[in-house]
Amino acid sequence: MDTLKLAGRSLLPFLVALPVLWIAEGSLADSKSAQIILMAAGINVILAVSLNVVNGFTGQFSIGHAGFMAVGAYTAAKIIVATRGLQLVGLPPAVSDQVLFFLALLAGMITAAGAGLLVGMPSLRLRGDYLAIVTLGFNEIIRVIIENTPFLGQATGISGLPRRTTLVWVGMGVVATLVMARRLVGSTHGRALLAIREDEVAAEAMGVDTVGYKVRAFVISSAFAGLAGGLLVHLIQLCTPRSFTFVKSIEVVVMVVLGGMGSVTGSVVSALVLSFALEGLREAQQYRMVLYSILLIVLMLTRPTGIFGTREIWDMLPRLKRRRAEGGAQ
Amino acid sequence: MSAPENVTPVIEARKVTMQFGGLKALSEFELELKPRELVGLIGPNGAGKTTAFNALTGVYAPSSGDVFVSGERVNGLRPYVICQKGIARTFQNIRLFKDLTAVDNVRVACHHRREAGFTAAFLRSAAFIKDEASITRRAEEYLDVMGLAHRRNELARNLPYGEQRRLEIARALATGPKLLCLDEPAAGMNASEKVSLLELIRKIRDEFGLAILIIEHDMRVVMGVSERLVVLDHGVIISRGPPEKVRKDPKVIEAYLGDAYLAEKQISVPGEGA
Amino acid sequence: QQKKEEAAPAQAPAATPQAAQAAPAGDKIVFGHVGSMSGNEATFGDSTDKGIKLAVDEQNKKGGVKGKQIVVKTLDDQGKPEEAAVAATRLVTQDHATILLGEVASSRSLAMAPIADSNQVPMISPTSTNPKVTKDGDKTRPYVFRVCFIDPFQGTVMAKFATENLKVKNVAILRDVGNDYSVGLADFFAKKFQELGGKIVSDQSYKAGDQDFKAQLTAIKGKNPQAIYVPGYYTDVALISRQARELGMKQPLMGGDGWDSSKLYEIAKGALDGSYFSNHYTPEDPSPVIQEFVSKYKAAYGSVPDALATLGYDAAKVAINALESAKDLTGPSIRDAIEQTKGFKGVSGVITLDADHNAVKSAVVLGIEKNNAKYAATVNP
Amino acid sequence: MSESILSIKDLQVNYGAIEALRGISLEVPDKQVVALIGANGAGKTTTLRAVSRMLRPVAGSVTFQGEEISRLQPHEIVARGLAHAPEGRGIFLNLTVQENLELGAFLRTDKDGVAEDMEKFFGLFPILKERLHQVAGTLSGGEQQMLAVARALMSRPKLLLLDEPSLGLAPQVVERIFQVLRDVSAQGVALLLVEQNAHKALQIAHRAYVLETGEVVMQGTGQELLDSPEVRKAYLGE
Amino acid sequence: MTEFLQHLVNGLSVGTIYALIALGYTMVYGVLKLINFAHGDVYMVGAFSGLYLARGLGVDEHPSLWKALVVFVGSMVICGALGVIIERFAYRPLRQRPRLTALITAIGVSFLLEYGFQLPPAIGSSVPFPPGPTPRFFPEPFPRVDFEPFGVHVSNYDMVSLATAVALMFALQFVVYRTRFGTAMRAVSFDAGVAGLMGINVNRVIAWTFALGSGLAAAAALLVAGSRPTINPLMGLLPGIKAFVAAVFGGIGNVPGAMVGGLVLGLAEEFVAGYALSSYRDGIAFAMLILVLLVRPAGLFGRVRAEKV
Ligand SMILES: Nc1ncnc2c1ncn2[C@@H]1O[C@H](COP(=O)(O)OP(=O)(O)OP(=O)(O)O)[C@@H](O)[C@H]1O
Ligand SMILES: Nc1ncnc2c1ncn2[C@@H]1O[C@H](COP(=O)(O)OP(=O)(O)OP(=O)(O)O)[C@@H](O)[C@H]1O
Ligand SMILES: [Mg+2]
Ligand SMILES: [Mg+2]
Repeated sequence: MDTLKLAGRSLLPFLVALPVLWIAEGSLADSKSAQIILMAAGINVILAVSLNVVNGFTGQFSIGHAGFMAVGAYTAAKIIVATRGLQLVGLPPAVSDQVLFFLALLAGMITAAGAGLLVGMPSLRLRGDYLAIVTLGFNEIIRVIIENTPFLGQATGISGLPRRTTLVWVGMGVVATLVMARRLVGSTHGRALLAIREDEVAAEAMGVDTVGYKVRAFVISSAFAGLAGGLLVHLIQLCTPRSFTFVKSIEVVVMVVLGGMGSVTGSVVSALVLSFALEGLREAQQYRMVLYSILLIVLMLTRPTGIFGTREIWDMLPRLKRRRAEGGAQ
Repeated sequence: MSAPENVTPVIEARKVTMQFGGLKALSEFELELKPRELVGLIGPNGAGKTTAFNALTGVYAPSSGDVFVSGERVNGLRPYVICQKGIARTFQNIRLFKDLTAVDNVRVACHHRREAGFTAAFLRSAAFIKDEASITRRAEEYLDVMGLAHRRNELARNLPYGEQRRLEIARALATGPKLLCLDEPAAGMNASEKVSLLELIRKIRDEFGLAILIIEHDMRVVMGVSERLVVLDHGVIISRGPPEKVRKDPKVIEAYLGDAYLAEKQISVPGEGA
Repeated sequence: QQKKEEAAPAQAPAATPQAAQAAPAGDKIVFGHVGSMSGNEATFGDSTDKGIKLAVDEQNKKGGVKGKQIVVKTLDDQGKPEEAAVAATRLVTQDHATILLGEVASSRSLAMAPIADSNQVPMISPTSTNPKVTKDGDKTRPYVFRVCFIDPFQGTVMAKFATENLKVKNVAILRDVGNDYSVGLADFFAKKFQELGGKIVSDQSYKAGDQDFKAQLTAIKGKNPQAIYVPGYYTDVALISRQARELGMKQPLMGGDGWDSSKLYEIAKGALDGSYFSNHYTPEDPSPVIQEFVSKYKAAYGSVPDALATLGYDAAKVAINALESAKDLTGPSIRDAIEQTKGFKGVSGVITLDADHNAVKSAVVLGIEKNNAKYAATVNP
Repeated sequence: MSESILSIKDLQVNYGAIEALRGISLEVPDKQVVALIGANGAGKTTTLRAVSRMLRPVAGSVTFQGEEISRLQPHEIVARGLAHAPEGRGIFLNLTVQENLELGAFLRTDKDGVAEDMEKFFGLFPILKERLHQVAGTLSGGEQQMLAVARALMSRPKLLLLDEPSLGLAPQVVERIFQVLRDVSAQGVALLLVEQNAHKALQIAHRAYVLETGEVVMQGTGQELLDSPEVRKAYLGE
Repeated sequence: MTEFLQHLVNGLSVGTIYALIALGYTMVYGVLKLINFAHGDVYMVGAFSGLYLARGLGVDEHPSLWKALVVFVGSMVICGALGVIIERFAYRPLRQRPRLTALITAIGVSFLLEYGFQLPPAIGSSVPFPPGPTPRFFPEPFPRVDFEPFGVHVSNYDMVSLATAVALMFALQFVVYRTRFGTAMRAVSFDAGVAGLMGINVNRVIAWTFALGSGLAAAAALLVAGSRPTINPLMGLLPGIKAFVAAVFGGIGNVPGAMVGGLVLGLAEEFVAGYALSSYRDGIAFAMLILVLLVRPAGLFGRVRAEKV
């Protein structure tokens, strides 16, 4: 009974999201461009929210998110390529493919998490810009390794991947990321992270294993970057080092800061706003990035704490807030 | 001494020395606190009082000497471990988690006394929910004790100074310590506020059965509340004993209190103590 | 069992709804160009776009195709594969592009190719030379074509030239590791060159945008090769050549079509004299197609076309040619028409598409003398 | 009352939605000591910060030596002879004690005078001389406070704003600080003194104001307030 | 041996570039604790202003010393002014805000410069403005002379650059630690609010620091472009990142640290590329830097200051 309830609580968000996503996908069946734009934006949401766990919640400064993305992407892509033509016993081909894809994504998350552990363990003693350099360096090292490994396709990468990523998959990824982030901040562990962000010395003095928690945040965040990577390469059916340069990492940092450090909904909104803005400006060609950069500057100057600051969207809506407060008091 | 001899002290410092480059901020520092003892640590500015706190709580690893918590040697352990073993502190310059609410500040300190694990948080298991509820309940109790219940959802940075001080104490208490170290808790308060703080400190000791070590420059506070005093000067203990004795110790008067102090002030302490 | 959904539409063309979707709306034909109009490789996207637009303008002045005017719709991809995929999708489904043109780099073309296939919109890449672009596994992608030769051919050309004409035995390679074009050329060159009995004495790498190549050059110098193969873009090669000379290295450099730009000579300032590179055509070629193109381009943009502009122009020309001969303007018909391209006289040579949808054409080798390219040899496939 | 060196009229300051000062007015007569007392959060610090323009008031005027200064930049105000030893000491922890002191005299051009003043303060705070080349960040709390007061005096101000100068100081040092303040005042420097140690502050103050939640609720001479039962109860702990 | 020496010379030459850019980086960082992401792009603007000035003066056809001087000083002034403008409009409004906020506007400014310069030409013909994405040739501001002691090739540009970098390092170190302005800078860096109370005109100190840092970027750009004469709007991206790495590696905010960090990075890259595998160059260079940082977590010259609590 208890396990049933537990399963219910942990799966509930996904069970609710699934039909919604199916309907969304169905209603967009005619508009492939809307779909791909939404999927790309969704992947950005996963990236921004997961990086926010490190940069926003924990107050560390990582600019190597694309590196972890690459680890997850290559793992997933390699698995999909290796299992091409494989059909899981007892499953119809379509289902088998989906299960394999799920497993590949999972494997990507695990290897990315492993990479996070590898980078995080020694380096999280470093602070601020020094940590930034290490993460940036890791991003570059990953790139160099890929470019030099024939097994990974070097500069060309792995092409001819099947298109496995759908709106439903991205949607579920987004839900998983959001559930992770919200449940994390809403827990004693999340508060430990926030405490580290606020004052490391005091957090340590209050019994928080600061190094341990920083590593954990890093590992979780990396895992979801890996998920985003896996989704991305099976969306564009191509896995190349060019998708994972430090420029990508910086784009994600921009989303996080613009959304508000530590605000999950802020990251979501800013990832969406920036993705759609870039998409909307695509036809502007050469002027596109100029307009985009002006948008960045203006947004940051007018909302210097980010779109939502450290708050969440419901903290901004007074009526909702009141209702929650009342609920909380009971 | 008030406590019986055979009880293991909550904290013991043996010949603790802290060296910063050429400066010996603390030398051969000796301290022992029995459960429920209330001891004051005083001395001129720069005597090494805060440094002693830092050495006891693991912020600095002592250059030499040993620190024992409940009989267990803790030198060189990380502060969070020492905290989990039962030493909590406040800071001379307030170090709250400024952008967290009052209740969250306290809940962070309840953190290490949770039961459910890390993954439980994501699964929202029953154990986790129970855990959270009990953490919240405990945090609210501490806020209540410190008279901060009405500030529950305020950001720490928006609290007035005196309440920030009290919140820091509440936070330290929430770690469930055997020994509470207070670094100048009354600094920046006016006389009336100090009086209520004094009462509060006694209440904490009685209610939670803690040992308390307090650094304070205000003699009314420290003499009023402490059962024993330890006086540091230039990193060396120059005097120790009950307040009445220490107050009259010429070395202490010379190094710390000053003649004017004696002449001018009749030390009157409200409540028991004096 | 594998690749069910990807291959399916190709096998049943007329039955799927996409076929109808690909038909142009109204009286305009849309050419969708995906290019790096901003970012690191903006200069390449820019050139290609100019080439395409020149071809289209010409055609429009002649009355368009089948009585319809052509519009070029260019979408920027910032040089990123994932953006290329989105841009291609938008062009196909939202703008109802009849044909997709692009991308310069194989990494982006590879991201566009599946989209062209699954939506049955033919795609012609002007300059993506990686063999994988038109391939899906071992099969040829039905809707993806290119008007350039591929890496194996170009690498072979230079290997042959080095062995036979230059008579060199020891060669060093300096490649751009991050660029699949450069890596591809280097690999195929090395393979062929060794087959022909030559030796690669040193294989060094750089990264596009580097300012300094002396580390690699010094290492190469220590091996004392007779020539150095530098299959990169002109943006880097110019500096490489200068720095090689500064180090006192006198060996000829060799390269591919990525060298072709007037900027190369402007920056290298004679450092490349005595060097050779393979290209699609020679500017000395008196053929009117070439001379006319060069002067038209100059008139329109005030600069000399580089290889990218030339191939962009040719890609658009091949597309127009196919549109004219196609029986209607649906994707499958156009695809069939493009596949029939044979002996088409492009600026970059005579283009015939083979079974793998690659352009079969001869390459020329140009030698650089007095800071100017001179015809040296023609190598046939 | 002698002429005012500083007069504040209807000063209002907000922190976001919080009204920290709700229109306070006060006068600092030339060469006199004015004390500002009040509970935590009453707005004392805010008043000083608004005067030296560390923050921008919403409304009201600040006149220093007959000149309206509420539109000036902090450094321009300093140049006119106003020094502010801020709350929390405001020591440059990355600089040495000497550099901190030199910065106090940043706008002064008389090298000899500066050196002379420095020696003078070493007499008052010998510990500073001992720590002269030490980085200020390693000073103890009390040492830093002494440095802050000494540094503020280094500019030879006509008016000195002091925010809780006795905070965290050993009793002996508190005595010394107040002695210094008396001396300084005797030399003709006007003082606006914020203190929690109300007893001592009122003893040296010519005039005093009591602040409560951003408003002046009481004023008078130091002695008057010392004698006032309300003050004795609320601020002197009696 | 000759090869080793040649690598050494090359490494120093590359390291000098990083050092020159890193010096300006570290200056600005030192005062504002801001990673001035746009610094690399100011460097790029420096190169282009040099190009416009050189073309305007006809340096190509008739080089001369005074023209070179005008080009140098001119572009330094232009970049200095640009730095001040950037600071005024993009950073100053965010000065009270968390550091990362200004980092985002810095990235915005960086994009704006990069992509703005990539726009299609609007004015001018021979070298139009904006210059557009195609690389351009940069004329030598002064004639190049190559030396060949012991078979090692060195150019006067390398020597001038290194000498300039070393001289600048000493000059900056002097400014920061021995002048009133430097003390003011350090005070502002620690607490701008209190610095104002000392009578320091905080805005002016910061503006001057930016002007100085940006001017240095321009000087670096001209020295680099003079010997590696191709410039384009994105040329600042990589050197900018490398200089950032160099500055952090040396201990960010530390002037000699930036210099040494730059040289070490240059040498590391050179020797990895020359003796190990050039295709692993960036990776190995970064790995080495990371290892060093793990041992010295505040960079080569930075001191980990145990925070006094
Ligand atoms: N991290 C450090 N590095 C160097 N010196 C230090 C460090 N921490 C403390 N000191 C020095 O040690 C001495 C003792 O400092 P401590 O802070 O313990 O004094 P304190 O007794 O708490 O004084 P106060 O009452 O003023 O707070 C001081 O002289 C101080 O300069
Ligand atoms: N930066 C700030 N942001 C928001 N509110 C603030 C800020 N600083 C002060 N306040 C609020 O403004 C009011 C006045 O604060 P102020 O610091 O002036 O009090 P004070 O009289 O100096 O108190 P104390 O004795 O504690 O120093 C308080 O309610 C305080 O909470
Ligand atoms: Mg202390
Ligand atoms: Mg105050």
